Amino acid sequence: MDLHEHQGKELFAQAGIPVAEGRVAFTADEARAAAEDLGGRVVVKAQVLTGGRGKAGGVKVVDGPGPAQQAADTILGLDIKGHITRRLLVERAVAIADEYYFSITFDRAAKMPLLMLTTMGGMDVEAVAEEHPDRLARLHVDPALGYRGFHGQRLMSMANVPVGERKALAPLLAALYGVFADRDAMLVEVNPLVRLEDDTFLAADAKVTIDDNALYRQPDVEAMRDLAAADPQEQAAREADLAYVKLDGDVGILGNGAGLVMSTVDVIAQVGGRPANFCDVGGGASAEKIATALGIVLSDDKVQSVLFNIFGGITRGDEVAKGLLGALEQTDVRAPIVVRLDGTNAAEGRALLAEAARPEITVEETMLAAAETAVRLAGEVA
Amino acid sequence: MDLHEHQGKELFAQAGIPVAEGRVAFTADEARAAAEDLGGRVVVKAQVLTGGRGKAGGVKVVDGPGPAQQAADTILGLDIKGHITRRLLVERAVAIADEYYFSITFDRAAKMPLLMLTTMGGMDVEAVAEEHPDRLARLHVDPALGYRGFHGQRLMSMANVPVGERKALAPLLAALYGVFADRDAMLVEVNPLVRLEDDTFLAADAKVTIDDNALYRQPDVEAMRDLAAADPQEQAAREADLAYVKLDGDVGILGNGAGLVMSTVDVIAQVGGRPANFCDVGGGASAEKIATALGIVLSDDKVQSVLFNIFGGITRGDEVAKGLLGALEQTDVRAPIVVRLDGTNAAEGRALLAEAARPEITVEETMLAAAETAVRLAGEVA
Amino acid sequence: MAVIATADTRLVVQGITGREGAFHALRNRAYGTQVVAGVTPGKAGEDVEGIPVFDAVADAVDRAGANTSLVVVPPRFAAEAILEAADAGVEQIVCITEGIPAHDMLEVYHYVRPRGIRLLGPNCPGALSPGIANIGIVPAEVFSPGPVGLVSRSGTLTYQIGGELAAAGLGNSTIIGIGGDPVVGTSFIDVLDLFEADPETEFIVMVGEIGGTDEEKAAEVIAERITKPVVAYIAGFEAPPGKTMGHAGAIISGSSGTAAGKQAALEAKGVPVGTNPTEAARLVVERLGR
Amino acid sequence: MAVIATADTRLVVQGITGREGAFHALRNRAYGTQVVAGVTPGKAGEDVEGIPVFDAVADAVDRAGANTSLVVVPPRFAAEAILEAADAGVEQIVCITEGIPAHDMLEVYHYVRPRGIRLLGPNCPGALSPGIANIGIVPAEVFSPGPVGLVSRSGTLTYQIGGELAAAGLGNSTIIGIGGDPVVGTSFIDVLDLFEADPETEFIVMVGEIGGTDEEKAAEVIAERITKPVVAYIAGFEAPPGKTMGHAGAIISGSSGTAAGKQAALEAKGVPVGTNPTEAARLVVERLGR
Repeated sequence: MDLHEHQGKELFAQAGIPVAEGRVAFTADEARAAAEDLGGRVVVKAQVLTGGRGKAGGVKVVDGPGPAQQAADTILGLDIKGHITRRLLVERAVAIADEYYFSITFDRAAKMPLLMLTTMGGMDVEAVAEEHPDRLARLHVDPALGYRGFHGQRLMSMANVPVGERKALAPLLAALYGVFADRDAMLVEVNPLVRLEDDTFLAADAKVTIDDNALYRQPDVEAMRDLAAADPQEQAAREADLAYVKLDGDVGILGNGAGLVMSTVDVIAQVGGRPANFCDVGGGASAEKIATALGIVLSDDKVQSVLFNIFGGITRGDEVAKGLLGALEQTDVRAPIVVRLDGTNAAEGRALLAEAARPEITVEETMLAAAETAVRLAGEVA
Repeated sequence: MDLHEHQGKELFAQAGIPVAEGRVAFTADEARAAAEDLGGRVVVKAQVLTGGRGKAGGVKVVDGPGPAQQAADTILGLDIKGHITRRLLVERAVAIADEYYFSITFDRAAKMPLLMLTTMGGMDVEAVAEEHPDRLARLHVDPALGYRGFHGQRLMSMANVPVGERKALAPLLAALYGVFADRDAMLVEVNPLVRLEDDTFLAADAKVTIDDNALYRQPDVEAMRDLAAADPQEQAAREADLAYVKLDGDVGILGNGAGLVMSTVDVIAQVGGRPANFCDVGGGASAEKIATALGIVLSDDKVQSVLFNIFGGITRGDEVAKGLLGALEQTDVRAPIVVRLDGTNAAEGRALLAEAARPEITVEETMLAAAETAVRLAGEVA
Repeated sequence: MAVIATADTRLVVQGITGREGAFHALRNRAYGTQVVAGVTPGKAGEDVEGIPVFDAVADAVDRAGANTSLVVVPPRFAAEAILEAADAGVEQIVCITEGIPAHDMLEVYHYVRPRGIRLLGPNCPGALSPGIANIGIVPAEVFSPGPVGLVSRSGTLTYQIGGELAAAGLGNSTIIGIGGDPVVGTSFIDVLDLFEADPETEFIVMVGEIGGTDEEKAAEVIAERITKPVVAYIAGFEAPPGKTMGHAGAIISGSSGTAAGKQAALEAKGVPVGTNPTEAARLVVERLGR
Repeated sequence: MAVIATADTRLVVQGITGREGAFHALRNRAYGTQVVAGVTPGKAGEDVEGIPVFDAVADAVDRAGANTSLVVVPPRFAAEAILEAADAGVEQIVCITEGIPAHDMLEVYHYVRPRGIRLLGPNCPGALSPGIANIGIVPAEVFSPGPVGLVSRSGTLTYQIGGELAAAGLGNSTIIGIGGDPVVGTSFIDVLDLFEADPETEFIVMVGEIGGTDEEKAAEVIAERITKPVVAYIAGFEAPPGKTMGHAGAIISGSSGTAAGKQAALEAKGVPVGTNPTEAARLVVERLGR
């Protein structure tokens, strides 16, 4: 789950990391009131779950409430890489001496958190990585040790942070790691991490991603979820604990396991079709969950046929068949369904389907045959 | 550093571990007031840094303020294994259903904390270990894991704690481990750990020992130190960061390193002498520390000669000589001093001593010769 | 002899009194696996159709001689279950559970790895040596004994490929699902080394997918020290680009992680890559010449 | 070839800009030890009489080829210094510091041990191979090369016994102080195994003291697998009984831990025990027949 800047900064502030004083605003009037409240020069920033808002005109520095209201008016509704701006952060402007970059990533290749620090922050850090790789310090933290003082010392040394600044910067790096570890983060990125003119440091931005699997123990983060920013079908899928992704074609895909679903998407494309979406029911799905998943896949109007591809291990074929048949009884299913059922209790599942003999259902023996049939049926409708 | 029961319970209470409500009393009047305050039946318990107070008459259960005052009168001043009772804990009596025993020891052989639990608590647990070893559950905690729920489950299973009681007991075991780990304890022992008639658990006693080396980060524990219970010379030694132990003989021993000092004690005994005390100045002692140590050793009236045994590694012979000579110049040293100096900068040290040519000092080449001379000189005085 | 799941495997099922735990414990036993114990705290003394239940894994090790654990417990408790098994001295742990918090698995990984304890998963189907033992949830009826060692990041894709090979008349030495989570205990490289040393395995099929760099690293190792022929299949050629994770994700992963990138890395080291399960099975059949 | 302190040892001194750190770094270098670097955060670029100083141990490893660290930092920072060295990939760490909190050392021990990193100490004098290298604070001028491997829990007793042996004309292969703290990284058994494998060592002297059970365990191992002759010395026969640690201490230690108990355990396995340094040296001379 990606957090908005102001939400990430709320976590930072709780962990004792300095951030500029600010207010969230959903309207231009609220932005004006926020600027009045804060006084002086303020920054008005679009809160969207994507990068590049600066280049897109989503950040403005202004003096006083009137200009803040005007800036808010311009930024609200702005489309930034497909994300509509619906909220703003109005912050007191600070006196910046230097812009650094610091991030902590969950590096799955190394199976360790990766710290990155450069004094060339603020700008495009990917370009720094390309053009000045020696200026971007990288350091892994062994999770069996956790973050220690020496990690910060080494990282600052590698990044050539002036010795006189290290004492002030070190506790911030430690506290940001604390957010990463304590908040089940997959990413904590601060760009820029600014040195102020009084030689203290402050997090001027916050990109924080929290592990969805850990949200049960981060209830305050879960409560931050921006429902307006989510697709309603994706929202329904998440509530049912299903992985759902929307695409552009006309074949709906339902399967168990990310690998098989991905493979099904590949095969649909390879036999000349176009997937409309895909939904992974995961392992050990119940009949009820199967029915919910089918409902979500079919709620997309573009779906002209559905490919049901199940190779069960922990998922049982009889449960899948029951879920499918239950769904057909409760709702009017508007698209043909191609079923391929293999693995645990597949014979029982196929027997149930054969017994029900529903006209909407075509059973195929192989994945390839099922894909071909689903694509053909979608084509017939269109 | 050993804690009194009421101090250990203060740490327990801070960690959320249930203890009976109680008050510390230094006089019988205070004990009476405490009993009044608490109301009803109370227990008056001697607070001494040793075991066996029950058998020695140091614990009395009484009804009301008058009897509490009387009990306090009896217990205050009581000599329990050489410890004079100077303080009491007056606690509200609780309705005990069962007495268990639980402890966490720093097991240096296994290099892991050792948990021990038995449902046969309250009584002499060493006897349980002897006579019913199967009833005393033992389990090590790998420090790389720390305490986990499964440790408690396994320990309760091994000790045959009834399944119905485990849910109530488990959080107490976890919290006690928390005290052990967070408080740098070398021992946390609760005997009895009582099950009350309402099926909750409570720590009815507390034996807690804190690592002296960690007191710098446990300032509230350090502040609990019972100065009245300590020997003044030991107290002075601790303040100077010296290890000092008082014995019964007439030869004072000063050395660097626990091993060499222990060996010196052995050798003094083997050549027919009796050590009066010994003081370990540790590694890298400064001239000032050497002088302080000499002062502490000599402050014991029984000392008739001093054996100065130094084999320096990190300790430097010239520093030792300077410290010794400095001490001689500042104070009137009443006993002869035998010096044996070897190791790092020993030649420089011996040169300094030879140059000073103090009559109080005899320099010997070997440890054995030095011991023999020190014992002879002590004998001549006596 | 096969690997991981062998005739010497003595399995304890953690979470055996749960619905899934009981189902798979019994199914594995019915297959011929030595399922010697189960664990559910507070249920010591009970049994699941004759399989004794203990309060703790250490009891299953001490009293039933368990040497391998199958973890079938909910995600909130799974990491601790793995650590309990590791602490109790089992040699191998297979964790089926999906949805374990990533930070929990960081801790688990860096505990078991330096101590030489094999962890398969989490979010994996376990290991099956057809005709010998099944420790996990692989639907064994699809597979038969044979010369192909199969290793996969995806559970259901494992079955799919195995099924395609079976349809072509090819059996398996051992089928191993290493799991699809960001942090899993056993890598492709670990399994490639096991198959290389296993006399029953003549041919290796590796099933990868987008994300991470495990396939790229495996390609290096195959070129370096794997003498047995390897065929790969990668899933996710048509997968939509994932959401970006700030700048940091792009910096650390670079261009690696795509299906096409993995295919190129493998082919550069002489490993043929199928782009769907059927094609991958066909490549195996061609190479084996059967 | 000697052990631990060898011609291949490339030492980094953590805390080199401190008084003790500088003193021992230079003394060790003067002895002939390869002292390739020092570490003090914030002082990278400086040097201590030609020894380059870095901000971090990893730099000393990467840029100066350090493979062994000598930790000479105050007790509050020593545990982290050891962990930094371990994380940086040095093979051996010698920690001189006395007074490190015991819980810190529990953590350190269980980090370095499964990772195969040698830790000597803390609260130890380090290792000296006379004529080859000195990594620690042993006053090397007392010792000369020879056939006796010496291992001790006590720093000053190490020097004392070494001095007595030298007075008897006997030199040492390596002198190793394992440290006197409750938790030290290397045990008597570890060093006995090293000496057993070391061709330079013909005879072993083990210097123990009261407390713990290391000497008793070593006696078992000597009987089992040490073929070279061993003589022991134990200190603390006249030590006053320590304060009791509740009941728990008595239960876990039983009757072991006293000097007499250790003497008995060793003599039962045929290891002669001296009761003072002079007697121990005499026993060695008798056995070696020189």
